[in-house]
Amino acid sequence: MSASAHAHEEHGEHISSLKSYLVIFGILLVLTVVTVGVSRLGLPSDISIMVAIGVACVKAFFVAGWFMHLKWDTRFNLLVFLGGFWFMLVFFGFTLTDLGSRGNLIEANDNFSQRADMGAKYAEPAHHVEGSGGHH
Amino acid sequence: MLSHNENEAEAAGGHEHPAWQAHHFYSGAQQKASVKLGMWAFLVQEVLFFSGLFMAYFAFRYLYPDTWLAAHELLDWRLGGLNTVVLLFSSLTMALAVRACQLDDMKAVVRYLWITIGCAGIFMVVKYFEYSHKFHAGTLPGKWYTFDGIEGGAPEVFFAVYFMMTGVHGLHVVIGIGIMLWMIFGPIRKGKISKDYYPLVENVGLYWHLVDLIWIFLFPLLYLVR
Amino acid sequence: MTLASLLPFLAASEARAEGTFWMPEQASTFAEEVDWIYYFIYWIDVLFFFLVIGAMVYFAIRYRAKTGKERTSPLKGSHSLELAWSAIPGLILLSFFWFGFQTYMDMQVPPKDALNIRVTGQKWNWSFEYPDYGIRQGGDQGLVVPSGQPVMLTMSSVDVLHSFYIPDFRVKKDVVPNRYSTIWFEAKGTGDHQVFCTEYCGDDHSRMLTKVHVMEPAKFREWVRDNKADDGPVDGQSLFSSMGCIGCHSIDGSKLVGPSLKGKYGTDEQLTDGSTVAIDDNYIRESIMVPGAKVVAGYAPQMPPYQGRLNDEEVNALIDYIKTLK
Amino acid sequence: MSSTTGDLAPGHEHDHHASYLTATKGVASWLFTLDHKRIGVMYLVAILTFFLIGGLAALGVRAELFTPEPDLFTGSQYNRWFTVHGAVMVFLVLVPSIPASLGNFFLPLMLGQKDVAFPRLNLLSFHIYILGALFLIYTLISGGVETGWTFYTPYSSTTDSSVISALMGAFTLGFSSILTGINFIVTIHKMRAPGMTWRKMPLFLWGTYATSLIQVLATPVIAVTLFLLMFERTFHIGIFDPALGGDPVLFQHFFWFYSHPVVYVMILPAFGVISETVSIHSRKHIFGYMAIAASSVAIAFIGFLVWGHHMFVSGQSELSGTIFSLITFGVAVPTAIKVFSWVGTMYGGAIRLNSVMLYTLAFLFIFTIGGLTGLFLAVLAVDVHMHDTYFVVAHFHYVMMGGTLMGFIAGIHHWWPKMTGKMYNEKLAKFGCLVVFTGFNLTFFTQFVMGARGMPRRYHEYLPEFQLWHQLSTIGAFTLAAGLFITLGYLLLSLKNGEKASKNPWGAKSLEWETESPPIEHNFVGQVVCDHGPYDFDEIDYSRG
Repeated sequence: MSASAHAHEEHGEHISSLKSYLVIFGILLVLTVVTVGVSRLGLPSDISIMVAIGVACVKAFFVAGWFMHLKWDTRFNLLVFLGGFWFMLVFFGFTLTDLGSRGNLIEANDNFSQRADMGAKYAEPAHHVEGSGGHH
Repeated sequence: MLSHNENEAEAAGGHEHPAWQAHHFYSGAQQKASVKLGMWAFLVQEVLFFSGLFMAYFAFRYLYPDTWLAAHELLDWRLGGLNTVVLLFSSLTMALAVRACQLDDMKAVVRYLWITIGCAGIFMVVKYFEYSHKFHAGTLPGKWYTFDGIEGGAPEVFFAVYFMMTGVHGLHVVIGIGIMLWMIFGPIRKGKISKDYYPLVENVGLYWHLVDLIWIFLFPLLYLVR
Repeated sequence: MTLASLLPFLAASEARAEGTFWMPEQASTFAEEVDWIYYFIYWIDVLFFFLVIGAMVYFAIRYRAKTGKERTSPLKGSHSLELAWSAIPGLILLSFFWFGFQTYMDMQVPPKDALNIRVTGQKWNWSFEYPDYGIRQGGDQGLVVPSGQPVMLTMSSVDVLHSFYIPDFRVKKDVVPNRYSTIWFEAKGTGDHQVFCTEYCGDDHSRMLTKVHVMEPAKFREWVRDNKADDGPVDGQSLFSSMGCIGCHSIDGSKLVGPSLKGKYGTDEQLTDGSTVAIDDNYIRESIMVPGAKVVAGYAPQMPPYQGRLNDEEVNALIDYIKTLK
Repeated sequence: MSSTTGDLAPGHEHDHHASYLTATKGVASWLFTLDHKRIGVMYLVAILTFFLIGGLAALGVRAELFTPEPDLFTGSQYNRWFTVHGAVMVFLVLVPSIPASLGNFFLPLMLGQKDVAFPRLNLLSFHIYILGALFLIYTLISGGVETGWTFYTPYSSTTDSSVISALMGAFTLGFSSILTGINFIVTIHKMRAPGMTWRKMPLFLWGTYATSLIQVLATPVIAVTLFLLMFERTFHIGIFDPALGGDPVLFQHFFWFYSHPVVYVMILPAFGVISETVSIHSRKHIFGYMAIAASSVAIAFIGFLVWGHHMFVSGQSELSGTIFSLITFGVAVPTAIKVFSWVGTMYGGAIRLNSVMLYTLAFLFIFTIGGLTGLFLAVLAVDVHMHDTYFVVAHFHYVMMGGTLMGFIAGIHHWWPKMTGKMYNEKLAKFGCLVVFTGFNLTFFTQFVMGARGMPRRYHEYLPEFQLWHQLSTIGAFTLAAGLFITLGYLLLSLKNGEKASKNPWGAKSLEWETESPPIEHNFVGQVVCDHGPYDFDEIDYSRG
């Protein structure tokens, strides 16, 4: 961090050429076509979601880098922006860990009496009145 | 230690203050850097706001995998794709508006802003068709779900997440349109924006690119993923 | 309120089942382990408390400014001391975690041969069901369990979140709608133990109490024989209390959460939408299965649906019982 | 008032050397001011008013609990009283408490600046705070809400009290908190006095900085949670309502992802105040400056990883419960380092036992108990027994009421001369501190005992075996209230006839003490250069080695 706020920070005065913006726009269009195409291939769902997020991240990289001038901005602003995603990933990670591992312990012990009653790991919610056997 | 004479403060302040510099900043560069950092902090807050909606998406995709894939077939990916292209183009024109500002070409700035507002309008119109189609088909959240094409699971939760995500994103697009209109008829018309001081246009640009960024993630997750 | 009840601390110390100062009676196998961990942490806390606060008080007295001209030490920190008072507490805390984790895992995994009891929480009372013996118990009758044998409760709620908490057994688990949550325990000795609802659930959250009656295994088997649902006709009256109807519908005419059912059979009743309906078999059956369909005027649609929890024979028994309420 | 010039020219033209209190006149000059000091004072008045409302609600709850039978309220009324107490205290008092009042007032002064980075944004966040408060006041008037301040679903999405206006209130207050956070982050990063590096900043600014990070990063998640809950209630979208396929435990994840970091928003500024007061009034350099500064930021970051310890028995999986329990002990270490460093600061000092120091010692005493009892709740097995009992209520009151509030009062006393230019009555202050301290401990230590014995929280009626402890707690609550009224009394009294305060009554070295008391409108005359650390007091004898 500059020793004191007094030093004149080099403000992102960078002016990109019209051509570079159009090139970036072209890349984004191509990536959009790619992501649509990939989804047509019928990959198994967990792989296809990884690919979709991957392509979206690449597009995000281009938008943030060139359109949002992060390439020529101070390192700290880039850190601030990426820092936000760290907390988002923490939120996703811990919550999905919980959702994914509910009832593991009981199943891991193959507790028959428990399994018969539990039915699906997560009792399908009986949303219409004629309940699906479980409590409603 | 407090240095007591005024003019020494002047010298310490460097060159004579530009007109737009607020009294509590030492220099123009410090003000610009502060405004930029403030905007990035605001964008981080927006990212975390949408993270809640994406969390709901991933949570219910995990809890109801099969109905999730069945329900998302009902979304028209062509309309989604069109909206993606429209939003990407509006992002380009917004970036060009900021560039025009750097080149002090105010007329080009206004022209690009109008194109961006136009694209945003198209985006909302396409969204209107998508929504009205869903209202007729009965694929709505919660107890309004009357569609019977999908069996088992909870397809209405998918549509709850769909309407929440696209609805809040649409709201941000409308807010963007409002700010751009205000900018055209307010600061730009009054000549407050110039080559030396244009953080307002730059910040609106950053906000708009973030709205586009969120749609870039939202489109494949909702419309495409098999 | 007599004076004595106002200032009981003047009265003799209140009677408490034998538990330690902090912890209630140890009535389950977990209780000792949990209490051991509690007192392990408790005494280390007391030690650290006297270390920190003792040092604070001593410094406040020893280095008190008397003349206002004292000079103070230039000490700004000491890396070795700072390292020590980070690492040592860190290790102690890890040991706390480890002991807690061990016992917690034992508490989460019910043994295979546990007696399985279904617990249903609903707004403001509990009901129990012994699937192996076909017995049903209401909240006021309590949960009867054998001593010295693992018992597993598979719990679910029909409306909002509740939480089944037995302080003497040191067990607690939230009871979530549309999901099963399980706790298990092995009771020791005999006697009654209080059960609380500890997840806020509305007006009578503090009245949603019941008791666990721990019996000798022999006495328990005898109790099962007495209450086993033999093939004879299902008794409507016992169902009326075991399924929790008594909690909201009185049989003496007094207005509770729901309307009283005394003398209602065969009369007409005005509904919230203004129409009137005759209270006959069909209305009672429908109101049991889909309570929200025809709600009596002046009452909120609070009643949980019993769809899938009562078979036709039991519904008929309930209807016959309601007919007898004059 | 210490206005250095004669009477002011009429109209809004104002004299630059008059105190900020008298520089301009009239209500509009206050409600639409851009001066961070006036905004700080307005926040202080608003926060103390809501603290009074929340406190009275608490006295109502404690009065009802004097006897096991329901004598004052019905079940539903009691639930509304404790919800009002919870919601008003959390959203309107504790979250903005120190950062919005003392932080707003002293951040620019301590940085040697004329104002925060975005003065208009600062005023906007105050107006949003008032708007949010109006929503909560409307909720009070329209019969209150009986969902508890945690709004757990499916109860909150199916009950028929005015929950929507309460949610709108909390939702709006969130944005006020975010805007203040953004303002402070930019001010601390970009607007420090020349010569003031990060290591020469007072620790109060480190505490406020860490708090602002959490405010910006955590508050948006509660905003989207309340937004979804509002839609859940009105349109039954079924995300959190199990009857429609939603998952109530998912709501708890959403809620606590904000609500645990927010408890660090509440306590970190109090840590900042205590770091200042313990060092200044012991006339000794703070012990382990970098350790305290770094632990503030460390708490801010680790604070985001531990929210699951609120949900050990909620149906959360055992694996995530274990992970949360382990990391919770990780966040306990930096907190312990702070407490040890504060006590270490007192070693070898020349401690002046004035009222500020008494409140600081009270903070250390109470917060140590609060912290140590938190360890029981972080241990998986013991939390199963302790969760949702009065043990938890006692724990969070020890750290919130004992921590944040004691820090807030210590801060108010420490900076009162600078804010108002008046000294308060020292003897009354010490007496007030004693009454508050005894009232506090009597109220809440008894709750530890009954909580461990199994007394559930949020109970309107309870078993007779807990009556003794409830009665002691109620008596303690009224003693505590009396102590707080004494404090309010002599502080207001000092405004009228307190003796004039000097520029630097405590001999402190941070920059806010280099300007007038109360400060002039633009804080400093000319340029402030920071050439010394905030804790290099004259009494320090460097020859001692």
